[in-house]
Order: sequence, then C-alpha cells, then structure tokens
Amino acid sequence: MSAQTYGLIATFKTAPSLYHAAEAVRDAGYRHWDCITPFPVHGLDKAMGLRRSVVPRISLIGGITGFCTGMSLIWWTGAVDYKLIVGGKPLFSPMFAFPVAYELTILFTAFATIIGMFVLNGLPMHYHPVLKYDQIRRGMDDTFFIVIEARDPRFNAANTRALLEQAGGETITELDP
Amino acid sequence: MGHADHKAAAHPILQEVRPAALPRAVLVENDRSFSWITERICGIIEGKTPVWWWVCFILACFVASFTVAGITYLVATGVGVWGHANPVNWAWDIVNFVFWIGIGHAGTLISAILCLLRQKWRTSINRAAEAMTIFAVVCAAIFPVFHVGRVWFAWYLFPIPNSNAIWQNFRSPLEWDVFAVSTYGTVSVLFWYVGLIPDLAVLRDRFFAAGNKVRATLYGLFAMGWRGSNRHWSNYEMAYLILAGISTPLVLSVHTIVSFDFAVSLLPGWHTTIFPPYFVAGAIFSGFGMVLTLMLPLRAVYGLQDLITQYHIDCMCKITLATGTIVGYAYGMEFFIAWYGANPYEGFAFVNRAFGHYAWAYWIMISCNVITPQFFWFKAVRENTALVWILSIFVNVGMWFERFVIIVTSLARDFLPSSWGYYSPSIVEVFTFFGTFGVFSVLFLLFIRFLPVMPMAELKAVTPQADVHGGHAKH
Amino acid sequence: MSKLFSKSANQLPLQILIYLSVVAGIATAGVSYYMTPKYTRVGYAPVQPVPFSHAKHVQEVGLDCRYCHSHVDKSAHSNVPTSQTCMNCHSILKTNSPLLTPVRESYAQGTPVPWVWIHQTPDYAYFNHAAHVNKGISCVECHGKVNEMEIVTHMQPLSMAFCLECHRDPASRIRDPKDVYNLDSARLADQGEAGRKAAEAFAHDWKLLPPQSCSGCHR
Amino acid sequence: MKRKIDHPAPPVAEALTGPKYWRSLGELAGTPGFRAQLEREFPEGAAELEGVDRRGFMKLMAASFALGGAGLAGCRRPEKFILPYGKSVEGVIPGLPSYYATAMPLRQGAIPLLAETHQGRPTKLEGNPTYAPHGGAASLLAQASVLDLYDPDRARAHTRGGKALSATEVATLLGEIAAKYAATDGAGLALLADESSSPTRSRLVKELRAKLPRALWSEYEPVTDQPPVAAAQAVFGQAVRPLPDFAKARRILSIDADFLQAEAGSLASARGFAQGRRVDRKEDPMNRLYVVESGMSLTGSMADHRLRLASSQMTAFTASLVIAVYPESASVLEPLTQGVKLDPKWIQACVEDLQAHRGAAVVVAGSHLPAEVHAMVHGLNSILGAAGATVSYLPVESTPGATSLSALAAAIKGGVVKTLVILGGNPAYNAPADLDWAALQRSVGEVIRWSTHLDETSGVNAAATTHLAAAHYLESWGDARTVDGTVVPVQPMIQPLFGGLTQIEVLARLAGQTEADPYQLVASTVTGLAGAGADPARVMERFLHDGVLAASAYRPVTVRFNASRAQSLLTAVRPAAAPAKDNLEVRFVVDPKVDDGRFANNGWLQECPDPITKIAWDNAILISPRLARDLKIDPKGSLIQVARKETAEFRMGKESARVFELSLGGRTISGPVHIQPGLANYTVIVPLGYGRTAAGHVGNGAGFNAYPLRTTGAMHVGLGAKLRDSGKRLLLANTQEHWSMEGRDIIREANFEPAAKPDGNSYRENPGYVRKVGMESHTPSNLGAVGEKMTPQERATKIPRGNSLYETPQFDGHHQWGMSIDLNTCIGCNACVVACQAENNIPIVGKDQVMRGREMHWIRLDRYYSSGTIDAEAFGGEGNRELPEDPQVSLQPMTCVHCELAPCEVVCPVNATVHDEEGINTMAYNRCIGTRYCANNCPYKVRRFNFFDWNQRRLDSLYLGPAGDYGMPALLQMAKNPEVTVRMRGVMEKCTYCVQRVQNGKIRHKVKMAQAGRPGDVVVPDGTIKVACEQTCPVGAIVFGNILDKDSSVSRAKAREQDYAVLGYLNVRPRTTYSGKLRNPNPRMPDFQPLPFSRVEYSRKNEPAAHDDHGAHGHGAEPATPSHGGKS
Repeated sequence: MSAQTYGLIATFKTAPSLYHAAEAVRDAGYRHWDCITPFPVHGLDKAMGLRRSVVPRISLIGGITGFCTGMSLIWWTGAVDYKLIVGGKPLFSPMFAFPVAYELTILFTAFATIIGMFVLNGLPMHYHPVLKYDQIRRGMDDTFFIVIEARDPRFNAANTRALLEQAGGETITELDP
Repeated sequence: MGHADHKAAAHPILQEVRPAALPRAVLVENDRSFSWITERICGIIEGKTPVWWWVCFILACFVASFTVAGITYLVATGVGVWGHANPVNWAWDIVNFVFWIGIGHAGTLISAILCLLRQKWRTSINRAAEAMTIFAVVCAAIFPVFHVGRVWFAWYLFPIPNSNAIWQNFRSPLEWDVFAVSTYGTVSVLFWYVGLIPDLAVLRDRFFAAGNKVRATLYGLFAMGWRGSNRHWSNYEMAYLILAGISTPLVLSVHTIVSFDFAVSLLPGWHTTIFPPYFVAGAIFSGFGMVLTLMLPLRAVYGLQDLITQYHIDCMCKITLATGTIVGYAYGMEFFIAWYGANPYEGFAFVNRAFGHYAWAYWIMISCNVITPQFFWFKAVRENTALVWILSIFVNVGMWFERFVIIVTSLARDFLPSSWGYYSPSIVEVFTFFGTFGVFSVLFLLFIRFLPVMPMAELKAVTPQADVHGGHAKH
Repeated sequence: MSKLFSKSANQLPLQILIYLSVVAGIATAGVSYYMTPKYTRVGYAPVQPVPFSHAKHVQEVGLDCRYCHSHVDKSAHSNVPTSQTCMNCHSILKTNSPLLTPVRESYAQGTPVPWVWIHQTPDYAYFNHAAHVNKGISCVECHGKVNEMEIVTHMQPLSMAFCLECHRDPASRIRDPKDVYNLDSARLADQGEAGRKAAEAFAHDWKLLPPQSCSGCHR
Repeated sequence: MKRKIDHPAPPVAEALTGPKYWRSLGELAGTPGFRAQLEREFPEGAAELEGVDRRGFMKLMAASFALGGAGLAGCRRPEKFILPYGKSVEGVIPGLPSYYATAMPLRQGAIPLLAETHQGRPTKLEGNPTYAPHGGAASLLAQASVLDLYDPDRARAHTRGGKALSATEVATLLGEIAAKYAATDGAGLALLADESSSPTRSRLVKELRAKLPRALWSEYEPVTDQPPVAAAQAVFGQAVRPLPDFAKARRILSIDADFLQAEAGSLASARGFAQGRRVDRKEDPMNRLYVVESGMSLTGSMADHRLRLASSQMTAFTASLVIAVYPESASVLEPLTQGVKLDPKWIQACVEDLQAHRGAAVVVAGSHLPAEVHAMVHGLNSILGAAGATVSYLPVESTPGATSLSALAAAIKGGVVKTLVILGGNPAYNAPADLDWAALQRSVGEVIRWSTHLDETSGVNAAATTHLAAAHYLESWGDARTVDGTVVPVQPMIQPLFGGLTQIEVLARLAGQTEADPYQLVASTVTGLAGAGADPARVMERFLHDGVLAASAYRPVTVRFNASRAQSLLTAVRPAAAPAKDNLEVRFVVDPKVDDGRFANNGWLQECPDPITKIAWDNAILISPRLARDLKIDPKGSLIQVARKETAEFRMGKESARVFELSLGGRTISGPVHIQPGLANYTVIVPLGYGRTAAGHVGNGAGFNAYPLRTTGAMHVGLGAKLRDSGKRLLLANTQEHWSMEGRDIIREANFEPAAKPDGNSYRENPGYVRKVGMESHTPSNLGAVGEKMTPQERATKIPRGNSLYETPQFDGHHQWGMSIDLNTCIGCNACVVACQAENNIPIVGKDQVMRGREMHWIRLDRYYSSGTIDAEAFGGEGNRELPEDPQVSLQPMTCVHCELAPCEVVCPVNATVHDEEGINTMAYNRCIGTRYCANNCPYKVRRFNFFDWNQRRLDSLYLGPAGDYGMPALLQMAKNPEVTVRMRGVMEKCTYCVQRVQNGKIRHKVKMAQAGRPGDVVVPDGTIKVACEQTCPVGAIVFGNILDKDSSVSRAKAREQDYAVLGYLNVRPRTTYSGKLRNPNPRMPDFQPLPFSRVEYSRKNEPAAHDDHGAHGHGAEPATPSHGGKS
C-alpha cells in the first residue's frame, strides 16, 4: 500500500492548530513532510524544525559576481581593450565604474536570489501529488494541511494517521502518487 | 508580512518577557475571514468585465495612440519635430522621463522600504504600487529611448562586442542611467512577479475549479506549480526579503543616478551636490502623489474600503507631507548654496529660475510642491478623500514642473548670454507626453482586470487570525 | 482536484530553458558570424566587366602595382587605371580580344569602364593609401595576395576592428619599405629575431604612431 | 567555407556607361524624374562631368545614403562601381585637390583667390597669398561665392521669348546686332552694364565705342563704395581716388565710413588696420580709431571713440573739424555748421590727437557722403600730412563717355533706343524709384539681357527679351583689378555648367568680332599690359600661376590741395535741418551679406547672421532706442528684470518685430523694425538688397525691398521720413537673443594706455590684466602648483593634475594642436563663419529653423553691448531696464575650444566624442546616437545637432518627414567637400579644428619626408596647416598650430600676457584661448572712460565690497559712472 501512496494529508482549520500539529510531527521525528498554508504562517518554520534558508548565500554569490562583472567590464573595455582619452578622465577609476558595478550587483543578486529560490524549492513543478488533492484549492485560500510523505522512513500508514489525528488533523486522506 | 515578527518571536528573551502588545492599527477592517479576502480580490478578476472598464480601456487606448503616433512621426522625421533647439537640447523628453521614473519610485518604496521597516500597512497597496512602478518605468523608458537622434543605433548603449571594436563610455551618467533603469525595470518586474506567484496559484485553482481550463493553464504556467508548501514559503520569504533588501538601495540609486545626469554636468543649476537626496525625496513625494491619485478611485470603484483603510490614506498623506517638506527645504537650500558659493553664474541661474523668463514654471512648482502638502498637517484634510485626491494631483503637476524648471531654465540661460534662448514645446511633444498617461492606464487597467490587485497571501498574514499564538496580537 | 498539468509538464520548463538557450546561442553565433564584415565582405569576388587577371599581369607580365594603380604613394586613393593605361599595351597586344571590348570602347568614347568596387570602406571612413604605403605597410596587408588572384577577392574584413589591430601594433605588420609592393615578401616581424629587431627599430626611427582615436579616420 | 559567393551577372555595359552613370545615384535612390532634371541641369555641360572620380564623389554621401535597387547583388551588400576616366587627365590625381589662381570681380575691387578643385569641381575658395595686401585672406562674399556657381536657380539656357537658343544661335544673333548697328554707327543701340574693373572689358568697350560711336554706354551701380571722383577733381584738379594705408596710420578718424566692410578694398583696409591694432607686447604701439557715424557699423564697433551723428550732419561735423585744424577756414565753413550741435571739446581733443600724429593720422569719409565732405577730408589729410604718407592717390581709369543711368533713361524716354543690351546688374530691381525703370525697359523694342539668373530685370516683358545665360566667374575667363589696380586673372575652374557666356564674349561679339574666345581676349589685354618686351606665352603662364600681374598696380600720383577751388565748392552748401522724431533721416546701407541684392540667392549668406543685428534671412528697419521710446515701442521687459532688458520682443524665443511703414518723399515701404543700440537718435538705417522677387528659391521673399524708397536725389541719405505702425508683426530669425554680457568675464577688456591719473587698470600698466578678472582671479590655480611651473609645452602633453581628484592620461601625439583668437583685432566680419561652412559641408537650415535656434554654424560671432549701467542688485532692477543708446561693442568668435578636460566627452554614453592623441576633441558622427547630452554640457554652446536631415530634405518640407522628397540635388552635391563627411540627421557636430586639413597636412608631410629619406621627420612645420577660419581671416585674428613647438605662431600668440581662457574657472582647459580686447581711448576726450564698460559692468555685478581684498589687482576699483545713460 505504501508503495502506491504518496502520503497522508490532514486538514487543519486554523493556523494555531496547524502550528501545534507541526510541532507534534516534528517531535515525532519525521523528515519528509510538509505544511500547506495559504500564507506564510509566522513561526511555522521553527515548529517544523526547518533551518534558515540558504537563499542568502546564493544571493551573495550573485552580488559579488555582479560587482566584479561591472568593475572588470569597465576596466577591460576602457583601460585594456580600447584606451580612449575621454574628457581627461583616467582610463579606469573605480569611482566612475561604481554606479554601473553597483547596479550590476543588484541585478545579479536579484537573478541569483530568484533562481536560487526556484532551484531550492524545486520549482517550477506543475505536476505534484499534493496538487491533485481535491481540497487543495482551500489550501490556497483559508485551510491548512500537513502532508507526510510515504517515503519517510518513519512513515507507517496507521501510526502516521494516528499522529495526525492526535494532533487535531481532520479528513485525513491518502494521496495518490 | 511575516518574517519580521517571526524573527522577533524567535528571540528567546522576547518570548520570555512577552512584552505587552501595543494597540495596533487595524489593517483589515471588520474582522474579515481569509476566504472573504480571497473572494473579494479574486472576485474582481472572475467577475464579468464591467462596462466602465471597457469605457476606460478604450479611452486609454485612444490616449495611448497619441504616444504611438507622436513617436512614429518623431522617428520618421527627426527630433526637430519637438521643440528642442540650442541651447535647450533636453526638455520635455527628459522631464517626462524623470517624472515617470519618480512616480515609479513610490511603488518600490512601498513594497521594499516599508517591508524592511516592517510597516505592515503597506500590504494592501503594495501590489498596485509595484504595478504602478513597472508601468511608470515603461512610460519613462519611452522618452530616453526615443529622444535620441538615431534610435536605430540605440543598441550602441549596450556593451555588445562588435566589429567596430568600440565600447561605451562608462564615465557618462547617461550610461549609468542605462544600467540603472534597466536594472530597476528588471528587478521591479521580478519582485512583482515573485509576489504574485502564490496569488497566481490561487487563481489557477479557482479557475480550474470553475472549469475555465484555459485561464487556469495560463495562471498555472506562471504560478510555477506553487502549492503552498511551507518549505517553499521558507525560501520564498527569504528571497522576498532579499529582493526587498536590494530593491531599497536600488530605488535610492536609480534616482540618485538620474540626478547625476544633472549633478555631474557643469551647468549652473544642474551642477549641485544636493541633487541625489533631493531627487530621491522628490521621487517619493511624486510617487505617493501618484499612488493616492490611482488608489483612491480604485478603492471607491471596487469597494475596497476595508482593505485600503483610512489609516493607509493617513500614512500616505503624512509621507507626502514629509517628503514635500524635504523638497521645499531643498529648494531653499539651492538658493543658499548658490549664494554661499559666490559663483555669479550659479547665482544667476537661481535668481533667473525664480524671476526670469520661466518664473511662472517656478512658482507653479513652489505652490504645488511646497504649499500643497502643507494641508496634510490637518487631520480633517487627510480624512477628506476627495480633497486628498485633488491635492495628490497638484503634487503630480508640481513634480512635473520641478523637473521642467531644473532642466529647461538651467539650459535656457547658461554661461554665455549670447547663446541664451527660450524653449517652448511643439504640439508633438505635448501629445506624446499626454499619450503616456494612456499607455500607463492601458497597462494599469489590464492589471486590475487580470491580476490580483492586492497580495492575498500577505493580507491574510496580517489578519489577527493568522497569528499562531492566538490572542496576544489581538487588540 | 484533478490534474491540470500532467506529469510530463514537469519536464517542460527545463525543456523550454534548454531550447531557448540553444536558440539564443545559435542566434548569437549566427549574427556574429554572418552579419559581421568577416563574412559580409571577405570572399566578395564579383564578376568584372573585363576578366582582368592580376595573377597574369603581375606574375607573367611582371607589372608593378603602381603601373596601373598610379599615385597610390601620393594620393589618398589608389587609382583604378584609366582605359588609356590598359591601352598602352593593348593597343599592341591582343588588339582584337573580345574580352577587351569594354576597354576599347571606353578608350574610344571616353566613357568609364564600370569596375565593380570591391574594397570599399564606408563613406565616413577616410583611408589614405599614401600614408600607409610610404610607412612600410604593404598592399598585401589589406588586399591579400592580389598577385596570385585570377579574380580579385576581398580578403580581409576591413572593419574598424581590423584597422585597429594593426594601429595598435604596427611593428608586427610593417615591411621593409622596398618590399611594400612585393606581395610575396614577408613582414619584418616574421623574419626571425633580426627581423623583429629591425621592425622595432623601424617603428622607433620612423616614429610610427598610428592614430587610434576617431580623428585618424573619421572627419 | 563562406568563400563561395554567387556572382551577380556582370553589369550591362550600355546601362552603366556614360555620363549618366556617375550621376545615377539619384536614379538608384529612386528619385522620380531624375533624368529629366539631369537634362535640365546639364544640357550641354554634361560632357566635362564625365568620369568625375566616383570614389571622391562617394565621399560626399552621408553614412545614410544607402544605395539600393539596381545595383543590389544578393543580400550581402549593394554593388557599387568604380568609374575611372576613360582617358587620363593630365595633372589630375584622383584623391588630391588641385589649386588654381582666380579672382572674384566685385565693382572696382576684385579679390584674388585660390580655388580648390576636386577632379574639376571647385569646392572652396581661399585668398591668394601672392597678393600681399590681402595676405591670403578672403572676404565673406568671396567665401560664399562658390555656392553661387552651383545655384540650381541659375538660368540654364539662353532663351528668347521662353525658347532655348543654342550657342551658335546666340553667336549669330549677336553678330546680326553688331552688323545692324555698324550700319548706323551704333545709333539706336544702348548698353547698360554694372561697374567692372576688368581691363579687357575696358578695352572692348573702347573698341565698341570706336566702332559704334553713337551707341550709348552707361554704367550703373546702386551703391557706391568709393569716394566720388568729383571731389578730388574739384580740389586737386585731377581725377584721383584716395587709397588709405591703415597699417601706417596711428590715428584714424572715420567720418561715416565703414572702411572695414562696406567700402571698396575693405579686405586690405581691415588687414592694415589690424596691423596697427595688434598688440603682442606692452611696448607695441596701438592705433586709435575715432568714428563718427549715424549707423552702427563694424568699423563703429571697433571705435575707441564713437560719436553718433546723423549722416546729413557729417558736412557740419567735417566743417567744424576743418575749422579746428585750420581756423582760417572759419569764414567759409562757419555757415556749414549752422544749427548743428556738436561738442566742441570732442572735436578739439580729437583734432589735437590727430595733429599730434602728423603724418601718421588719416581721415576717411564714407563714399555715400556728398562731394563737399570729401573735399574737406582731402584738405584735412593734406594738412595732417597724410597725403603721400597714410593716403596715396591713385589715378582713376573710367570708361570714357560712360553715361549715367539717368541719361540712359532720358534717352529711352526720348525714343532713341531701339536695342537695349543689359549686361549684368539688375536695374528693374535696384534702379532709383523715380526712374520707373520697368516701364522704360518695356518701352524698348528689343532687349538683350545677359545675366546669371532670370531675375527681376529679365522678367520685365520676358516674352520679348532675349536672355543670355551668364557664366559664373568660376566658369569664366576674364581679368580684373584689385582696389590698388593690380591686374588679376579670372580663371575658369569648370566648363560652364549651363553653357553660360562671359561678358567680354558678348561685348566682343557686339563689337563685331566673330571669333570671340574669352581666353584670347584676356591674353591679348594682359600681354598688352605687360608691355611689348615680354614673351606673351610666358607672361600668361606667370599671370595664371601667380594670380597677379606683376607691377600692374596703379602708380600713386602726387596731388596738391587747392583751397580756393575747394572754397568754391563749399560756399554753395547749406546745412540740412536736424533730423527729429517727425523728420527722420533715412540712411540706405549696403548689406554686408547680400550686398546690393546680387547675392540674395546664396543660402550661406542668407543664413549668416548680420554681424551687428544678428538677424539672418531678413533685413530690418533699424531705429535707435531713443526713437523706439518716442514711438512707444521699446519692449516692456518683465516685472523683476534679472537680466538686462532685450532690445527686441521675443515670443517663444523668436523675435517678434513690429512692421512699420516708412515713407519718404511720398513713397512708402514697409518692413520690420529692429531696435539697434548705437544709432544716431533720429536716423533710420535701411539695408538694401532684400525683398527680391525673382532671385530664386533662397532669396525670394527674404526681407523687404528698400529700393522703392530711393530716388535719384536721395540715393544714400534722405531726410523727412516718417514711420507709421502697421499693426502687423513679423517674426525675425535673430541668432542672439541677449545682447549683454551681464557683467560676466567672457570678453576681458582693458584700456590700452593709463588714464591721466594712473590706476593700474590699463594694459600698459598691467599687461596680464586678464588674470585679474573673473573667477580664476580669486580661486586657486586649476593647474596646481606643479602645473603652474610647467612650460606651456609640458602642460599640453602632461595635463597637470592640479587640484583634481584624478590623474589625467597624457597626450602622446607628435603635435598638440591649439588656437589663439585675438579679440583685439577681430572685426566681426563673419568671413570665418562662411569659410567654415564651405569647408565643412555645413548645411543651411532656413529661416524657420534659425528662428527656433537650430542654425548649424560651427563658428559664430558673439556680439555684446555694454553700457556700464547694469544693475548690481541680485534680483535685478531698474538699471537692467535701460536700453543702451551708445554702447561699446565687444565681438567674440566662438567655436569649439577643444577643452583638454572636455565636459562634452565625459557625458557621451557611446564614446562618440573623445580626444585624439593630439589634443583635438573629435566627433565621430557614425558613432553618435544623438542624445544631445554633450551639447547641454558644453559651457560654450558650440555643438550643433542635426534635428532634421538638412542635407537630404528640402528645407520647406522638413516637417513632412518621409512624405517629402529625399535626396540632395546633384548640383548641390558638387559643392560639397569630399574630405568631410556629410552628416545625417540625429547626429551632433561641431568644430573639428578642420581635422581633414590637419590629417591631410600631416600625411602630405610624412609622405614627403618618407620619400625624401627623412622618415623620422614627422612634425609638420608651422604654417603648413591652416584651418579654414584662420586662412580666410582678413585680420589674422585666428592662429592655429602646434603648441608643442614653442616657436610656432600659435605658441607665440598664446604667450601674450593678455591670453586667457574663456570660462577658465571651469577647469576645462580649452586649447583655444583668447587674447583680451584692448580699447585705446584718449584721456583728453570728454567721453573718455577710465575702464571699458564691460569691466565697469563686471565690477558692478560682482559686488565690489566682496572684492576689496583684490583691489590691488585692479578689478575692484570703483567704476566711474558713465557720462551718459544712467538710471532714468
């Protein structure tokens, strides 16, 4: 059975109930599980035991790349490839190169951040078992879910369902893979 | 927005101390439920297209056609169809550019700076404000692109390797502008889009449920398969925070660089170091003016009084007042610096601004930008929506004239009196500018018709029932 | 809720991304290959009104470049010879060749022979032949080995980048002044260590300072 | 590989050969009717255009000129062709210009020229340096005359009653007339011609009159530019004419004489005047110029003392002067001065100064003044010892028996004229109104008219007139004399484009010669003049090569002033009533640009602003500020007058002039009124030469015609005129809106000599006075301590950092170019403006665009007035409301100054304007995208933007865009300099220091040196490269050269202590610097000013209190309140 199922999904009506249920699932030691919320619920990361996102590191790499790109582009074009005397200004100076390097820093940071976010989230993923759940529309609207995946080593259809029920989950359903 | 409180909540000491909650302003009135918010906002998109929308849309298209016609004529014939001439080589083109860019700034400001400053009241207006930013940047970009003499060579502005082996001049503020404005446009679109993803997912599912597969697919494609996973929210929130974080210096840098177009030159009246803060303040000022001008009618038409509350209007009026006063201070400071600098050329530029050929423009600017916002000191004014709306239009007019005064009066009478001149616009530029309001309106109308005008996820996050700790945030 | 997107839709974004990258890559490569002078100019070998063979006239007859392209060392232009120049010999040789009809007619009527223009710089670029051939730059640098060509072919891109290559490093391109019109000669810099030294000395003694800014070529 | 190409089919030879081919650009561009136009343009002259080098021709084309259509080979690129000559042309090297000596004939004084031709196309004219008095200078008119050659409005064929005549038919026709009138001894034949200095014409006229003694020969010029011979005849008993030598004169008094521009020989005069004016070191002497005039001429603008006086009162003034010099004459002259108020102190001090410089003083009087004034001036010059020293007297060679126009008119009225031959001139347009010339001409049975255009005169009864197309002088063989009598050749540069005839050819045929070859006609005159001994072939060769005939100048004659004969002339004269508000004096002046109207169809001249009024494309009725106030039409100004009030009303930047009706003696004209400071209060100045109706596309409708107001009795000055407002307005294209320097340090002036009480402000006391004026005088040096210590040569290459944030890259070129402009000698003649236009293919833009401020001139003349009454209050005030009645004028040629730290370059986003290795601020048109940022950031506002496709679009349909015609007429293409890119729309342009001349000069020198075995000798010797403005400058005010060479003339000019950089405080370090202007007022004169007005204004404006600590430097001195003006 567990081979045929993606996992279990439980419904929670309010944010606090979800929060406490998440704490319970976390404490039960599950790793492959998730909360589905219509908006980012404060504190839920901690309740789920999630670590701080690594997006900032990717952003930092992007930013540094952007800055270096800007500076080296301006240095190479102006002071190496084609040395033109423009208004008596030096061939290269970090001062006049700064605005462009600065803008490129931001641009590259933005790209890195978004790409990083997508990659970390595994998006775009238009097909997903959770999305097939017929109540998922409510999950985008006003209802909260907890999904525990079958591939979790601790997953056991009965125990897991019991855990969710205990935590206050309603309408606990198995998801097709 | 959640991350801020989340961090505060995470702090152990705060958790223990549990400080007494200050009474908070009501951001969503009448204690609305989550689904009320969803219904209300998605309803705008799902409902039948109202007649007024069609009327406005056709009117906007008509107005936009003026820009299209004006630009077509310009490109086919030459920049001479505008009123430019020596010594005024920049006029309405750059005035309009700076004007639109300035308007755009409020959008980024509301979404990014207020986000960083944990001003939760921004949530109801930030989506529309960001849209406004993007559309304003589109309108702004029209002018610098088409004001050049040979627009078909505008690609020379980008560092593309070519067989002429020549590169750009990165000392030019105009080249900085190219990077600043294109970065600004790109980042604004990305920021806006990232904010839209969860809402697009809502629309995807709702349209699917309603059986409209085509629109569900379209929204679905752009929703990228968003499923509300909290693991996603975690990265998403962080990315959104970073985007807000970089948008803030970006928005400041963009208008700083736009002001460099003038500050870096040596023209009296342009050559002044106070331009960057002065321009940024002016941009915020004009941007909030425009936000008010747009949001107040929208609020009335769609009955969003519970989402855009009197508190929001009050906040925006106060910001307008503050920035307007900064701008007024800058006007005064310019005169002081000119006098204190004891440079006769500089001194004359400012005296001439106030009392020369273009004094009328200067005094329009002063009355609209310095005097108008002072009405916002009065609570009665701030609470009178109609009056706020009218004053916001004055602010828009005043800020347009500010750019006109800076650009045209300085150029018209510079160093050598022999080359002094007078600029007056041709009908072509007047219509081209007029048309950009149509361009903006077309885009904005499309936006309110097809995209959620408010960020549902964010709105829900600021409702009392979103708090996982139950009562303590309840007032 | 049933499926809006099928499982295969998950591959779609990646596929689109790859597809776009490939298209963009091809477009970039195509533009930089097909739309630059290296392609649009190099290899141009139009049919001329008279099938004049440089190879024959230089290698068999032994004509110097300057016999026909007179004043190349004085003028900005390297003159294309008048029909009279052709007729100097062809009034005696091959007087009845049908191939030479345009030349004879031109000479008789004073009308020009419409030679197709091959090595053509843009109107805003002012190339001066005299300035180059008198400074050790051989014809071959820009025109290739015309002495071996049956049909004159455009050999170098003659783009601004091409000009700059040499203007930035003239010493590597110069020839001994006596070899300028000898298209089979080698550049000084290609003649071993002694040649390289000679090239350096040449550049120094002749105070070679080819312009690298606009005014050198654009007026 | 990519090598394989589909070869296009070989071009069909027939389709491509022939003259059609090189001109077929238009066809390829798809201009409809191009062929037809071609036939019209080159009906006969096509042959010599064959084989014009196509590559040179192609250089004309702007980057935009895309060749499509017929020649397109596949999609690679359009096919173009090289079209060599069929037969080699001797002496022509395609790609190298040839220079030939010629001369531009103009009334009595020709201008010797060198014409630059490119494969048979003359494109540029320069003065012939062999003719020493001009020293290689050419005038404004000479510079522009090359465009007349290519005027598309020229008569394109000989016609009779509208039908074309062939050259043979014309010869037959003229032969028939000759034969017909030979039978009557010429009775019934009358000839009317304009003046000419041509010895050949003079010879032919003599021949003609010998053959046809009863034929009438009359000469008419609407304006005179030489003193009347009658006066000299009266006082000397000899027909002589004075030729002043201004170079020798230390004191000059000009009585209403604009000898720097309007008078004959102005080029030589200006050059001589500048020689006496130029001050390189403080030891150098400087001449002093007194001017008494009614108008505001260029000469007046140079005056050290200027007295405004009505022209009709010049007699009284001259008489007073003579009395002061020679009191014995009082009895005779006193009556002449009756009723005229003159300041006796002014006259006394002036006379004392002139007398103190006996033998080095000269008095000149305007040609338009009556004979009695000239008689008195002759007397004055005799007394002052000027005769033989600063004035020589040349014999006058006039055509014997030439009658006046009035006499001819009488003859026509009398019905004796059966055939009238009108050679040149334009009497229907410019004859005195009382003659009613058009009616007279219509009454003559047969009229034969020879002229370049089908003008007003040709249009009178056109159906019955035979019109002979005249050749332009650049298409003609001829000869002429310069003002000193030197014979110069007129040599054709090109076969007549429209088969035109020369005047001498027509005359020779009328005189019965059947083989009238103009070359032979000239050759026989010249060899005749050269004397019997000389080898004729050698004489002609020399003559044509040098461009002058050696020792052919008139020999000065010695004259003796006969006082009693003068007395008899003067006793009859009575002073005229003083002009007043309701009795205005009208003074007709020759226009500096269109002359008497003959150059009206020249776009370069029309677009060139008047040197004083700065109005282009129009003339205007000039009135004084006083009269304007009386008429209540002086501009209102604004509530708070932050800058000085304009002299004209500007609406949206365009001068909106009131149209007034000016009536004189029952005749009325109407024209726009322009307030001109410096005029005599009640004198109205009316420039002639405008309002043409049949000049051509350019000249028609420009300005108003003033000739209908002129009568035989009042040709130059008329009294009793009235002005009446018509209520209408006319927009004028004024290129300079603001007239005041606003107390800025732009033109730095000082008095030459100290005042009676020395105050350290004069040049002699402080030659470096320019450094005590302006922002730099009290700010740290821009060069820094290190830079200050450098030599100018080091500064040019190392570019000292000064106090800058940045270290600047060094310039490593072999030369460093620089320019110096001497404001002290510049007379503002505008020759540089048009010379630059011709050299650099600068388009004209038309009146409408000039009004908008889009004129394209790379060099302009800024003209400022100063009156010392500027208001010092920060927010303006009363002093700014006053229009100066008697201003000082300061002129400044302004062009790109090639800043070393150029602000324009920094702001260009695409590197379209950068510096080259030799210090030139270059402009790469093909890189420019047209952001116009550079123009905004140029403090000198010298950059010009191509708002439209000026070259390819018709000026009257610029706003139609693609709906209008595209392409430049082939004829105008021929006028373009192949060495300079023709700019397309959307690009910026500006002075390039004639980079084409610089580059070609360098290449020519390097090639020469390499071929001479001195390849390392790459530095061009000083003087080899001359830029266009420098080369034509009559006063040598502009010097260009290599500043690395410390002995070059430019280095020496820049070493003058009064050398300064305009707006130097900006630290842009211009390569073009200016030498300060000096004024040389006489401290004993009542109107002496201890400081030039511009300096007074500078001090007033820059708060004397704040500058007290710099008082020692001289600019802080409290200025004297000007003696006139003041706050009213």
